[in-house]
Amino acid sequence: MNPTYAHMLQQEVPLAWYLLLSAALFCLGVLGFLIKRNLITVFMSIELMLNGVNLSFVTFAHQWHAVKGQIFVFFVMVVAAAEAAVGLAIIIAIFRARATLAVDRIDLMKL
Amino acid sequence: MNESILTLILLVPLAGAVLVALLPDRGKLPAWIALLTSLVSFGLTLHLPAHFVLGQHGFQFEINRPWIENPAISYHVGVDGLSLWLVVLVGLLAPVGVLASWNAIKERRKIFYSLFLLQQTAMFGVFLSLDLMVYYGFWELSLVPMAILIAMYGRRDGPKAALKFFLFTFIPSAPLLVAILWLYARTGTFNFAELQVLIATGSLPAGPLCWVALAFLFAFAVKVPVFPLHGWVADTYSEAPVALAMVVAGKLGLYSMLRFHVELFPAQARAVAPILVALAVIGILYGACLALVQRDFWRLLAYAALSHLSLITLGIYGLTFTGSDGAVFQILSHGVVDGALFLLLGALYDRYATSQIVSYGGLAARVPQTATLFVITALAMIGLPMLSGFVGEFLILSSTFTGVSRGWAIAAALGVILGAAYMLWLVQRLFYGPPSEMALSKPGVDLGLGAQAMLWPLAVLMLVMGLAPSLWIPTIENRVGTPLVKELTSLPDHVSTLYSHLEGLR
Amino acid sequence: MHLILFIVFAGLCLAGAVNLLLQSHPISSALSLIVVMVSLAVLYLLLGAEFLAAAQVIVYAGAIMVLFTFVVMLLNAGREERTRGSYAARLVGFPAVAVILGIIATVILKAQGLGSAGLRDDITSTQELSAVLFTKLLLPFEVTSVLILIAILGAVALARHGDGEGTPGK
Amino acid sequence: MNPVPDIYRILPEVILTLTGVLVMVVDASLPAPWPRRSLGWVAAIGTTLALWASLGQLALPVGTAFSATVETSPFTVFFHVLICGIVLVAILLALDTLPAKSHHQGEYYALVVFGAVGMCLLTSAVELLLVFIALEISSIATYVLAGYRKDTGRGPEAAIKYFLLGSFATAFLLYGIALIFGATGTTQVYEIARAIPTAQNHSLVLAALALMLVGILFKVSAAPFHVWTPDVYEGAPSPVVALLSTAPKAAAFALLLRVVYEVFPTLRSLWSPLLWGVAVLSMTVGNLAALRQQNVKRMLAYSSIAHAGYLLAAFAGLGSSGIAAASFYIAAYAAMNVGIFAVVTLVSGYEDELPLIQDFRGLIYRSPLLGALLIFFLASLVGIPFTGGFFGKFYSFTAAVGGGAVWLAIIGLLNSGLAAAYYLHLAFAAAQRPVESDGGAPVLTPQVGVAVGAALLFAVAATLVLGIVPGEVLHAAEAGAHTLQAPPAAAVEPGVMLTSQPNP
Amino acid sequence: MTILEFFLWSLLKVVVVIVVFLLGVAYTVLLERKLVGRIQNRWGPSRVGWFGILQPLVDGAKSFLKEDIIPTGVYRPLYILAPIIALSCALISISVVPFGDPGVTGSGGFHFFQIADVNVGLLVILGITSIGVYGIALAGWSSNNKYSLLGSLRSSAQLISYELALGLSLVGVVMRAGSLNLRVIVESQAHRGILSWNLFGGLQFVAFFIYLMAAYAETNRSPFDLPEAESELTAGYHTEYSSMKFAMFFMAEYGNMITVGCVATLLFLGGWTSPFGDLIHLPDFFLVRALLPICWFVFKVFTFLFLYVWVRGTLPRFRYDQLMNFGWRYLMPLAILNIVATSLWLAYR
Repeated sequence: MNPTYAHMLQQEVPLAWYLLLSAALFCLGVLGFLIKRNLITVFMSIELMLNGVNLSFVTFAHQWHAVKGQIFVFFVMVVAAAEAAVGLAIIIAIFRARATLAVDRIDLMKL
Repeated sequence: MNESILTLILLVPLAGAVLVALLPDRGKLPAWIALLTSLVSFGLTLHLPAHFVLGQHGFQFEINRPWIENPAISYHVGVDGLSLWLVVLVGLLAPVGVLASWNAIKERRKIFYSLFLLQQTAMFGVFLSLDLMVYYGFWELSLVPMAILIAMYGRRDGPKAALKFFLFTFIPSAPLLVAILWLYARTGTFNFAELQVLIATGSLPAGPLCWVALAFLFAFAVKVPVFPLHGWVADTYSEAPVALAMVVAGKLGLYSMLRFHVELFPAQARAVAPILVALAVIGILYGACLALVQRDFWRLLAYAALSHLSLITLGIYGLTFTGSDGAVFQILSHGVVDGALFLLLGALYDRYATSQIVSYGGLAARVPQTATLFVITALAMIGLPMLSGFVGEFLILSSTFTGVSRGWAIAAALGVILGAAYMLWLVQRLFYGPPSEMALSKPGVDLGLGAQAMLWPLAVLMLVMGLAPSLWIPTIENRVGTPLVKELTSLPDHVSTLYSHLEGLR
Repeated sequence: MHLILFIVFAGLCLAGAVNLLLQSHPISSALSLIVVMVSLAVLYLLLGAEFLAAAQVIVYAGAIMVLFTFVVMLLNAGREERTRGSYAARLVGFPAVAVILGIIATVILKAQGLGSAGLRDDITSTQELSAVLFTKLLLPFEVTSVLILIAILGAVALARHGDGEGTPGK
Repeated sequence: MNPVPDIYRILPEVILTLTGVLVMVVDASLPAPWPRRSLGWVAAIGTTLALWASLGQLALPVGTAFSATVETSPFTVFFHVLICGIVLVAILLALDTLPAKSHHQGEYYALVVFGAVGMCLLTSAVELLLVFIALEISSIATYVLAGYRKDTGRGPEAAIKYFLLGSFATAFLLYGIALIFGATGTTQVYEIARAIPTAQNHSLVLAALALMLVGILFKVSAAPFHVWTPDVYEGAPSPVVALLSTAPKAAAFALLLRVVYEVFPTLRSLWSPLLWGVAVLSMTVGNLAALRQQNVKRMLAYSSIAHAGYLLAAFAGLGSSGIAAASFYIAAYAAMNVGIFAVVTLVSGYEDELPLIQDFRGLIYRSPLLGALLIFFLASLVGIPFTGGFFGKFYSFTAAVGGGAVWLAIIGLLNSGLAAAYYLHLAFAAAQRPVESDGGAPVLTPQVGVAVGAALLFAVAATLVLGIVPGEVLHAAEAGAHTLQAPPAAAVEPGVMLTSQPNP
Repeated sequence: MTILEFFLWSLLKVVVVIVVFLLGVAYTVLLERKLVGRIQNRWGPSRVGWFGILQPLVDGAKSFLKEDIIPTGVYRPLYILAPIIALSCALISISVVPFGDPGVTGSGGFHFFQIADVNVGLLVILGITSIGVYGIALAGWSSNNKYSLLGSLRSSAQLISYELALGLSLVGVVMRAGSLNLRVIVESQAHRGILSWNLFGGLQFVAFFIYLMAAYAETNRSPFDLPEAESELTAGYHTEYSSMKFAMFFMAEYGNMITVGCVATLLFLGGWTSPFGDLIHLPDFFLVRALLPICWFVFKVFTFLFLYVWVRGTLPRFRYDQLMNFGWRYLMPLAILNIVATSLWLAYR
C-alpha cells in the first residue's frame, strides 16, 4: 500500500469496542426476545443474538490470530440457516393451525 | 440349610409373587399359589426357632455377601432373639391373610396376591436385614404393595387413604435415608454390627449423631405410630383389605425402634426416652379414649391399636430389660390378637357390608362361633391373665412402675383399663343385646370351615402364649442388644422375682 | 479511516438493532435486521475476515433473511399487538438485560491485552481458512451435513400437510 | 501417532447416519400409498448396531480422533449406549403407536435416528465447535418431532415454544463459547482446561462459565430455565416425549458434566454453589407445580424438572463420585421415564384422547398389564427401593452428602417425599376401581403390540436391573467418571496448534 | 499517488463504468427488441433514429417524464425503497468485475479496468445478487396487490431456489482456479486461448449449462419468467409501478442480465483474454494491450446476451411446479455431481 496515505489508515480501534458492540447486539436480541410479540420478530431477535455472538468470535479470532474463531462463525451461519428453515416451517405450521402469529395467542396450553 | 434358610425365606414369597404375576388370572389359581407359597414360607420360618442356639451371642443364620461395591452395600441378613419370633409371626400371618382374602377378594386376584406376597417379602426383609441400606430398601418397599392395595380395594375412598398412608410413612423416611448416608459418609459401612460398635465407642461426633438418631426415631415413630404422628392410622385401618392390615399393623416400626434406635444409639435413645415415655402414655390414653367413642369398628380397632402400640413403645423406651422383653412379647401377642380381630371383623363386614357398630347387635345367637372367638380374642387383647395379652402388659407396666416412674405406670394402667372398657363394650354392642334390624334381615351365616381352621389355632396360640410365655421369653432375651440395655438399668428385685415365677411356669 | 468506518457501521448496526425492537411491523424489523447484518459484514471486513464478510451477506442477508421476509409476506403477518404480557416482559426484561449487559461490559472493559484492529492488519485468506477447516475441523464440517439434512427433512415434514387433512389450512 | 483408525472412534455415529440416510432414501423412493412401518424396523436395527458398536468401542484405548475433536472413553461409551438404548426403545414404541395411515413415518424414523447422531456426538465431542453442531442436530431433530401432530394446534405450538426457547438457550451457550475462546484462544476442551489457570482475563472465563451454564441448564430444563418443558411435553406426541424427555437430556447432562468437570474444574468453588441453588430450585419448583397438574403429561413434565434437580444434586459430589452418580442417575431416569411415557402413550393414545389423571382411573381394571406397569414406573419415579429410581437418588444424594451438601440431600429427599404425592395420585387413580356409569363414553382398551411390548420390556428390565444389581452400571459410570477427570495429556500434538499468543 | 488522487481516480472509474453500464443496459433492450422482432419476422423498433438506434433514449425520457403514480394503500417507504434496492444491487455487482487486462496498471499498482480487486470477488457478486431479491420481494409486498404479491413470492422462491444451483455450478471453476478472485480465475484460463477456457478446456460445460439455466431463472428471464407472466399475473411484482420506478426495475433486470453475462464470461469464457491465447502475438502497443481485451470482453458478454434473447424468442414458458422441480431435482443434483466429478478429476491430475 502506498505510504503517502498510509498514515490516514493508522488509527486503530480497540477490540474492546467491537466486543462491546457485540454485547450490545446480544443484549438487544435478548430484549427483543422478551418484548416482541410476534413469533417471527421473536425469532429475528434470536438471530440478532447470534449475530452479536458472531462479532465476538471474529473479534477474538483477530485478537488471537486464530482462524478457528472465524470458522466458528461460518458454522454458526450454517446452523442459523438450518434453524431458520425449521423455525419458519414451524411458524407456518402454527399459522395454519391457529391463523395467528401473536405470541400471546399461542396459549392453548396453559395452567 | 442353616446358611441359606434366610435367603430361602426371602425368596419363596418373592418367587410366589412373580409366579402369580406371570400365570394367568383365572379363577382361584392365584389364591392357591399364594396359599401354597405362604404355607411353604411359614414352614421355612419354623426352621428358625427349631435350630436357634440359645445362649449363643450375636446373630445366627447370618449371611454377609457383598452386593454393591460402592457404596459398600452387602446382602447381610441374620436373626437374633429379637427378630426370630417376629419372622415366625409374619410367616404365620401370611397364610392366615391369604385365607382371609379367599372370598373377600373377587376381582384382579392376580394383582392382589402378587402384591400381598411382595409385601410378605418386604416384611421378612425388614426383620432380617442387618445392612442399613438393605434394611432401608425393604422398609420402603413394604409401603408400596400396601398402598396400592389400599388404593385398589379401599372400601370407600381408597386412593385418598392410600396417599395419606404413603406420604405419612414415606416423607419421614427421607431424613432416615440422609441419616444413613451421613453415617456411611462418616464410617464407610452400612453394617449394623460395625456401626453399633463404632457408635458405642464414641468415634462419631456427638452433635450430628444426636440428629441422626432423631431422624431414625422420627421415621419409626410415624410408622408405629407414636401419639402426635398417628394421623394416618384410622383411615388406613378402615380402608385396607383385612389381610394387609393384619399383616402389617405396627410390627415394623416397633421392631425398628428396638433394633435401629435403642440398640444402635443407646445414649441418644436414653436422652429422648423420657419424652417418648410421656408420648407413649399419652398415646395409650388418647387412643383408648378415642376408641371409646368410635362408631365404626375399623376406626375403633385403629385407635385401639394406637393405644396398644403406645403401650409397647412405653415398654421399649422404659429402657428396662424386662420392659423390652415385655415389649417384644407384646408385639407377638398383639400380632396374633390383632390378626384374629381383623379376621373376625372382616368376616362380619363381608356378611353385613357395614362397619357401623350401631347396625349390629344381638348376633351371638345367630353366629355363635364368631361370637365365641371374638370374645376370646377380645379378652386376650384386654390382657386377661392366662391369655397372651397379659404377659406383655404386665411386664411392661411393672417394669415401668419400678424402673421408670410410678406416675406414668399408673396412667398407663388406666389406659389398659379403658381398653377393657371399649373392647367389652364393643363385644356387647356387636353380639349381645336386642338383635338389630340388619341382624334380623340377613341370614346369619357363621364362620366357614376355612375361617375356623384359621381362627381356632390362633385362639389356642393366644392361650399357649398366656400360659407358657417361657417358651418365648428366653429366646427373646437372647438378643444382640441385651448387654447394652442391661447396662442401662439393673433389674429391680421384685421384677426378678416375677421373672423367676414366670420361669417356674415352664 | 478504520475508526471512521467502525463508527459508521457500528452506529448503523446499533440503529438497526434498536429499530428492530421499535418497529411494530415484522417486515420493518426484518429490514432493520438486514441492515444490522450488512453492517456486520463490513465490520468483519474491518477485522480482516473477508470470507466471512461475504458469507455473512450471502447466507444471512441473502438467504436467511430472505426466508424471513418470504414467510412474513406469505403469512401476511400484520402489526404486532401490544398486550399486557409484553409490558410484564418489559418489566422483567429491561432490568435483566441491563444486568447482563452491565456484567459483560464490565468484564470486557476490565479485560487486558485485547489489542486493537487497524486497516493494515492481515486479511485472513480463504486458503488459510479452508486449511484449518478441512484438516483440523474436518469432522465438524462433515457432521454439518447431517445437520443440514435434518433441517431439510424437518422443514419438509413440518411444512407438509398433516395426515388427516385433505385440505390446506383451517 | 494414534494407532486406532479415526473412523472407529465415530463408528456408532457413522452407523446411525447411514441408517438415517437409508431410511430417508427408501422413504422417498417408495410409492406414496405403501406403508412405511417397516422403516421403523430398519431404524431399530441400525440403532441396535450402533449400540453394539459403541460397546465395541470399549476395546479401544482412551483417546481422541479427528484432530482432537472427538473422544472415545468409557464415559462416552456409557452415554452412547444409554442414548442408543433410549432411541431404540423410542423407535420400538413409535412402531406401534404412530398412526398407521401416516405417510410421515419414514421421516419420523429418519429424524429420530439423525437426532441420535447429534446426541451421541454431543457426549463424545471435545471440541466446542463440534459440541455446538451436535447440540443443534439433536435440538433441531427434537424441535421437529415435537411438532409432529400438526393438525391439533398444540403440536406446532409445542414445537415453536421448544424451538424459540431452545434457540435462545443456544445463543447463550454460544456466547459463552465465544468468551471462553476469547479468554484462551482455543475451543478445544483440553486446551481450554490447560489454558484457564494461566488465562490473562479471568473475568472473561467467569462470564463464559455463567453463560454456558445458562445455555446448558436450559437444555436440561432445570429451573429457572424450565418454562418450556410443560408445554412442550403436553403438545408433543407422547412417543416423542418419551424420547425428548430422556435422550437429549442425557446428552445435555453429559455436556454439563464435561463442561464443569473437565473445562472448569478449577472454578469448582464457583459453579458448585450455583448448581446447588439450581438443584434446589428445580426440585422445589418442579414438585410444587406438578402437585397441581391435572394433565398427566404436564405433571410428568414438571416431574422431569424435579428430576433434573435431583440429578444436579450429584454435582455437589467431589471428584469422580459426583460424575458417576450423575451418570447413573441419568441412566435410571431415562429407563423409568421412557417406560412411563410408553405407558402413557398407550393409555392416552397418540392424539392424547385421555390426557387427564382422572382418565387414568381404573386403568388397572381395564388393562392390568398397563396399570401394573404404570404403577411400577411411578414407584421408580418416587424412588422406591429395588427400582432404578431409588439407586439414582441414592447415589446422587450420597455424592451430595459426600461432598458436604447435607442440606441439599435433606431438601432433596423431602422433595422426593413431596413428589410421592402427585406420583401416587396418578398411581392410585390407576389402581382405583373404575366408575361404573361412565356416561357411555367409549374407553379405549390399549393394545400392546410386539414392538411396544419389547420397548416396555426393555424399560422394565432396565429399571429393575438398575434397582437390584446396579453394580455393573455403576462400574461403567465410575470408569467413565475417571476418564472424564483426567484429560489425556497428549491430546494435541503441540506442533499443529494453530493458535498463537495474543497480541502484545 | 496521494490518497486524494486515489479517490479521484476511483470516482472517475465508477462514473465511467456506470455510464457505460447503463448505456449497455439501454442498448441491450434495443438489441432484444430488434432480435425478437427478427425472430418473429417483424422489424422491431425502427422509427427513432437510424434503425431505431435512439429508441432507448426516447424510452428513457418517456419514463422519466411520465407521471409517477403512488397508488393508495401501498406501504409507502418500502414501495419507494424497493426499486432503489433492485437497481443499486444490479449496479454494485459490476464493481468487482475486471473488464480489461489488469496487467495494465497505473502508478502504485492502480487498476484501470476494475473498480475493486477483491479477493473474494465472486462471493461479492453472489452476495449482492442475493440482496437484490429484496427489491423484488418488497416491491410485490408493499404494492398491496395480489398479483404483485404472488409475483414477488414466486420470484423470491425462484431466486432462492436457483441461487443454490448457481452457486454450486461455480464451485468447479473455483476449484480449478484455486481462488475466489475473479482476476485470478480469468488468468487461470489465459494461456491456451479457447482451449484453456473453463467451458472447454476446463471441462466445465456441464457447469456452464447449469449456470446458464440458473442465470436465466435468477434474472427472471424466459423461459423462467413466471414472476412477470402477463397472462397470469398481469405484470407480476411491478404491476403497480409506473414511470421512473418502473424503469428502475427494468434497468435492474437488464443490468442483472449484463452482470450475469459478465460472470459467465469471466468464469467460463476466459474473460478478457483472446480466444487464441498466446498463439497470436499482438503488437505491444499500449493501446492494443489496453483496449483489445476490453473488446474481447464486450464481445463475449454480448454473445451471451444474444443467447438470452435467442432463448427468449424461442422457448415457451415453464409451469411453476416444473420450474421448481427442474431447479431442485435436476439442476441441483447435477451441480453436485459436477463438483464431485471435477474434484475427482483434479485429484487425479
